[in-house]
Amino acid sequence: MLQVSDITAFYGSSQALFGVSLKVRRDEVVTLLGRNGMGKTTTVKAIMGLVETGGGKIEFDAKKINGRPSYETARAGIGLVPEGRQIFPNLTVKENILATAANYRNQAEPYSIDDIMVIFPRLKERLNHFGNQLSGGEQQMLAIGRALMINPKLLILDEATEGLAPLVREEIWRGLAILKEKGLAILVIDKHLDSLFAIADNHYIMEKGRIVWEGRTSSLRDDAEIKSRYLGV
Amino acid sequence: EPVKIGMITTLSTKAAYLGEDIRDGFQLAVDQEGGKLGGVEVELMVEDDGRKPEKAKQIAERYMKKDGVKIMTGIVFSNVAIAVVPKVVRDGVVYLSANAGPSMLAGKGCNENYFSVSYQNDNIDEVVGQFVNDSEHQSVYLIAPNYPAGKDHLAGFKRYFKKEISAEVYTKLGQSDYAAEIAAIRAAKPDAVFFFLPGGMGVSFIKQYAQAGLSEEIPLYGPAFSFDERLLKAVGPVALGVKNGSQWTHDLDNEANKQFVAAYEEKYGRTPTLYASQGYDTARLIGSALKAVSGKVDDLDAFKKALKDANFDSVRGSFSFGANQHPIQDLYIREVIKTDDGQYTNRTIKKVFENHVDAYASECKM
Amino acid sequence: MADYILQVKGLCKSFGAVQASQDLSFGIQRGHIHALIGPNGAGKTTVLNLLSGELQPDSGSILLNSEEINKLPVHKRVKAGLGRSFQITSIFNDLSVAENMALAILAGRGHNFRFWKNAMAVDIVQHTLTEALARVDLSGRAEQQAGRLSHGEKRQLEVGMALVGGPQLLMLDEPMAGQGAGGTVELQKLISGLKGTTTILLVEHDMDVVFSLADQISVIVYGHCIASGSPEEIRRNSEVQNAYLGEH
Amino acid sequence: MILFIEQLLNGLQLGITLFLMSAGLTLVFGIMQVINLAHGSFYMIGAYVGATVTVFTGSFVLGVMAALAAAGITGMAVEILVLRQLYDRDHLDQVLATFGLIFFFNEMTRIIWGKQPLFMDMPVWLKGSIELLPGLVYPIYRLAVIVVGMSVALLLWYLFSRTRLGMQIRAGASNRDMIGALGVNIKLLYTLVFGLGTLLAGLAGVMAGPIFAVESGMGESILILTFVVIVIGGIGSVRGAVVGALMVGLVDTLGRAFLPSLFRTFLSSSYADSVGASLASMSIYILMAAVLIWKPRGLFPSYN
Amino acid sequence: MTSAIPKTVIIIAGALFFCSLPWAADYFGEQYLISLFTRILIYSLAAVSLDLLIGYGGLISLGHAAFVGIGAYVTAIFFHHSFVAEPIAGIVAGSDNALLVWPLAIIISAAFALIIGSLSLRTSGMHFIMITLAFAQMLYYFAVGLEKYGGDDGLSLYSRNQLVGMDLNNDVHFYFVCLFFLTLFLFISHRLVKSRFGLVLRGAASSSRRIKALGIPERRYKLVCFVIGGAGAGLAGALLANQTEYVSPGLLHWTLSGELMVMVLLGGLGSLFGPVLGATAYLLLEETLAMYTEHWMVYFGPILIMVVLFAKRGLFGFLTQKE
Ligand SMILES: Nc1ncnc2c1ncn2[C@@H]1O[C@H](COP(=O)(O)OP(=O)(O)OP(=O)(O)O)[C@@H](O)[C@H]1O
Ligand SMILES: Nc1ncnc2c1ncn2[C@@H]1O[C@H](COP(=O)(O)OP(=O)(O)OP(=O)(O)O)[C@@H](O)[C@H]1O
Ligand SMILES: [Mg+2]
Ligand SMILES: [Mg+2]
Repeated sequence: MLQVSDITAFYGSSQALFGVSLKVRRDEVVTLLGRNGMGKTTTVKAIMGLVETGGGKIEFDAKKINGRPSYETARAGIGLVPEGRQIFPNLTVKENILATAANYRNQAEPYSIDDIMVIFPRLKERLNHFGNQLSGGEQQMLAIGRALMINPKLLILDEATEGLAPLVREEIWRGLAILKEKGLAILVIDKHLDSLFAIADNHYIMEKGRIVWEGRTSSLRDDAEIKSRYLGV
Repeated sequence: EPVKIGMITTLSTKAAYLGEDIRDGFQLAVDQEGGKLGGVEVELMVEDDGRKPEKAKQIAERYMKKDGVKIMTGIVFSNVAIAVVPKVVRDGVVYLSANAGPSMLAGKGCNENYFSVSYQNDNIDEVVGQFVNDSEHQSVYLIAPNYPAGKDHLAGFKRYFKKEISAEVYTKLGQSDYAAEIAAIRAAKPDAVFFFLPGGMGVSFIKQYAQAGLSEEIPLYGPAFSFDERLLKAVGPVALGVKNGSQWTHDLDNEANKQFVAAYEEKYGRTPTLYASQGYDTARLIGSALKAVSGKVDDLDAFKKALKDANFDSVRGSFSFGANQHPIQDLYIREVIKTDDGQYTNRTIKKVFENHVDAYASECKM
Repeated sequence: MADYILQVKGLCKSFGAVQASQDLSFGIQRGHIHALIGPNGAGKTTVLNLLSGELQPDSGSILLNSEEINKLPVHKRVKAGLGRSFQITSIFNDLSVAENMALAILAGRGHNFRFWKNAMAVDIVQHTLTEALARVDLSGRAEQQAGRLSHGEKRQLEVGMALVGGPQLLMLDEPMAGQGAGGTVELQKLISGLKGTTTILLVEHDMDVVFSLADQISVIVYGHCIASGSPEEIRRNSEVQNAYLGEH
Repeated sequence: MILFIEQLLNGLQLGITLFLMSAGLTLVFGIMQVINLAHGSFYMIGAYVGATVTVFTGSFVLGVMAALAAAGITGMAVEILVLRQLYDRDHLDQVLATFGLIFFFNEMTRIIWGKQPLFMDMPVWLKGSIELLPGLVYPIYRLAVIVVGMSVALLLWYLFSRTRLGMQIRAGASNRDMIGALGVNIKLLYTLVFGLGTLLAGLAGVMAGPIFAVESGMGESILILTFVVIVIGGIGSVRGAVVGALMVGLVDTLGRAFLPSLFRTFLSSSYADSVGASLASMSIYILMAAVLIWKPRGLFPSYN
Repeated sequence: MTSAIPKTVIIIAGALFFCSLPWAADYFGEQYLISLFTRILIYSLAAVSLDLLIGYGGLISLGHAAFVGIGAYVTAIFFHHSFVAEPIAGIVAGSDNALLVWPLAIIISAAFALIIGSLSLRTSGMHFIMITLAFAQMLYYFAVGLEKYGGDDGLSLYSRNQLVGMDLNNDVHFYFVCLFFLTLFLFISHRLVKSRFGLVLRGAASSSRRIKALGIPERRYKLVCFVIGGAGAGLAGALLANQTEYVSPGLLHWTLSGELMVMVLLGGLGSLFGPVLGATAYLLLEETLAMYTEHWMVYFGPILIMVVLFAKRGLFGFLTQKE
């Protein structure tokens, strides 16, 4: 569904990505792992069209999407939960959810605000609060809810469980499993390896802007050497 | 080597058209002689001061030091003149004012090298003061912006108006909404209103005054500044019938004037304003002096003497310089009319002062 | 009796209809790591904000070293010995990483109305900067503008700046968030190395970290403190399990 | 007493006029968070084009429509050519660029229309006055300005608080990248909204044409006033802009109307005139400083 | 990024240029350049002082002209009173001694900055811009109504101040005095922004939340910065009054504040030397374009826009290729 081939990216004059390639298939959960500052988020931004790619190609549903504005990518069916939440501070919770909600590809059962409230009951009590009045975890919930509301085919979660309480985190992992069942493709960046191993199929590890390892869950779970070399655990 | 004349004037900002007219009037005189004045080749340099005193000063400095200019003119605004003139005349430049005539330069601050070819600012108000004083109106409501020129102009009016001043109101400089002042006028019920609100302030005021339905009830009077032909275009019919004071009108019956008005209309396609007439007169005055000294401006004293003789045909008719080198001239009351072809202009209705001398002449020790 | 560095009594704070703190009372013993846990939006960050002075309590009192600090503004509380990190990263984006750290080092040391000498050349900066950066693994990034760090690197800096100030009571708001799997391990070591010398109030959702570091844990739910005790006690508390821990 | 009521009404009316002028700025500056110093230029463009077309066709309505179109289209062009490149830069870059635009537009109008003010009259059907109270006559045109101003206020309020478009604009102001990544064509949206903002400026300009002088540079005098209005009311709040405008209108009018006579009760008359007039000139700035010292984020801060 | 020029090279080139200008002007017989560049130096001083506020303190002031104006008026009023030999307010004697008047101009501007700053610093961001504007406009209207000192007509000085060992009426002497003060102020500012105070200031501009959490009462630092900026502007005002031998309320008007801000931005925010470049470019462009065409603004405006679009950090940033 998503195919990234050999992309490079720059911030000003410093290069952040040196030829990154990865694939995400339908109803597959793929992770992107690596230490801080290795280029995971940059890869995600490149996919979303938020940083320009120097070379390479990004295809989604067999259509080239790099070089396209980010809104087209989103409409094509990629939903992003960005790192650091980035909810809209000057909109209320309700507005945050509704402002960008859309069913671009006429899905049969689009998400409604009520569905989000079922997933995150906490938000229901805060509907008329401004984004910046929420606790960190509440903001995270909002960011996830907001991404679901555009009814994506591929969901990208960049550290989406940061700051969530253990129970909620479990909830999210369970939720992702269900979404995967429903045919959603998922690309996750997260530090909770054990939880990832439970749901993910494929893993990519990045270092200094390059993919240095890729493989199935089974091979990564047991490879202490790789984990310690690239992830520090 | 042509004689260089440095014109510093206002060609940008809201007041840009004033400078434009002065320049065009001046240029007309030069063009009529084919690039000469008084038979002497001249080079006219023109630069925009943006209505900023320091910028004007900078230009003057360059004219003097870079171009060796000895004759300057063109400044529109009194505050710019006050900033520039004292310095340049000290440095031996002859400055001829084609518009601003601040009292400071007419009285204590007068200078041998400074000539006003236009008027002393108050003249234009004095004539209205005298006219209204002679009329049936018993009380007048005065209105002007809150800055020295505003006060000077009202003082000029009061110098000759001896009846009741119903109120004296100072508004914010650059104000555009006059509803509050107009309501106050309506409540005060004066017999007449005299206002000095130059430029856009006047346009807004006259429009709003008429819209409030007051123009039929309480007549307006003012100096010529709000009634030149280019502003009248913007004010339109609501100014009709308003009487204002001036030293010049395009219908003054003298040869020089007829020729000037026709030539100006021909060249620029618009009726000249009093600023244009001042620019033209300034050029012609310079021409007369250049002729007298055969273009030798290096002999400054001779040149100044020739200027002082004012041996030229002013478009105003009689024109001579007083002791303070400001004009001694006739002053008129005019009325705004609409011509047959739909233009708004002024018509002279009365000569109020003959050979009028300004009030500051006696303070000048030269 | 235990030696409390900080005592909180009857602290209340509400935002309109939201009661973020309801009659909270607890004490932190000198030298302990005291963890504050609870569901999202329970009011943990609010407690830190009340302690640090960013928010004013509706009622209740805060005693630092047995002195009331309720009325003090933020900066005076810092002088009195409080230091903190933020859950929502709050570094100096326009400054370089080294300058961020230098500022944190200098802040607590004498006044800063010194107009002449280059700040980076001050002795204390020269002595401690390198180590302070190394501690949070940012040595290679010293000259980078902080706003251009990756998210995780920003988090490292955020915590690093709080650590360097040398407060009596250090309040860390989710220091592990964004640190990455390996970073979490490192930071955990770092904090445990501070044990005994610095008192720490730790807000954290990573339960492995909390249970291995904390001497004392308080659990907040809907602004109430529902339990307080040793890690073992808390782990066994069924109310806590239901409200927060789940199967943990 | 009638005079006082009339001055009160004048104050309200000036306030609404100011609101009309601030409306576009509320949109662009308050809500999109774009600092557009050239806002006054669009006000001027509205007035110039409106005046020209009104005189040429003899129809005020056509004049208004032409003014709206001219201001809106120029606005969108400016957005696309200049401002669009500057959103993710320092806010102050917008100051420099739009400052340059002021120079350009002011001189362009002088080149195209000449240096003198332009004529613009009101339509016959809005001429004249009506008697609101015995002894209190009021120009119809000014009442029309009040009506238009109120309608614009309602429209804006509805747009921002009640529509998704409003949410998206506000969201774009706080985080452009994110709103784009969520499927909103923020570039287009901003171009359109900026155009709407300048169109409203044009509307204010053409409405002002018959009462004020239509001249090059007319935008700058009004620009500062409208900034004052928005800041008093609280940046980003339509309600705030309305309240701010009314306060400024009232304080300015009542200050001009009554301060000098107030001072005359205990100062010599000429001194009172000048002190009173000076204070009246300063009154709105004093008001703004006082409001900000009391409420540092304006009367109705949009969020905290 | 091949065309990047090291910062020091630009600064040394600039210094050489300004030092040799009077001789060069003399050599080419263009003496008027000396007074033009004197003006440029003075505006540079004012712009650098504003850069201290905007570029380092994050204090976007749209009322900076107020302090220029105050410095100028103090100078002019003292001069006026010594000229007409009448004590100020019947108490203090006037003076035309630079050593007395200029420090006074600085102190009084700084005092006003202290008052205005302490009130304005309650606000931040856009509101700070507007409240500083408000105070400056109040002073502007005050000056317009100041009949005793000419109101809107302004006040002429008729001569420059007296400075021992110098003849300020000599343009070259005066030029070097201005160059000296600009250099001094640049040097002081340069030390200042690198110092602990400067670091705190920049920190406060970047995140006021964090600076407080580090135990630093940010407002005091910002206030001191505001006062230093005000003092610099006051000095510029005193020099400007001498240069033009004239002061008027125009010096306090928001348009001058705006122009100063544009000079800072044009040169490059937060670079100290940038504003010098900005002021030079701005005034030179204004001067030369106007010599060629009456419609100079039609070119001037788009040039400013081009600079914004193509030079990311102003002219200085463009030359040094600083990102
Ligand atoms: N400024 C504010 N205005 C209104 N409500 C607020 C404000 N700050 C916090 N709240 C509310 O108070 C509650 C407690 O927030 P707090 O940030 O303390 O939670 P928390 O325990 O830190 O949660 P998390 O683990 O998600 O960070 C939340 O429901 C939040 O929405
Ligand atoms: N806006 C920016 N400007 C310049 N450099 C940047 C910017 N954002 C990120 N970088 C740099 O690019 C590199 C990759 O950053 P990226 O955010 O992709 O890392 P990451 O793998 O997501 O890390 P983390 O786990 O910390 O989020 C880092 O070295 C970072 O410093
Ligand atoms: Mg990342
Ligand atoms: Mg929290």
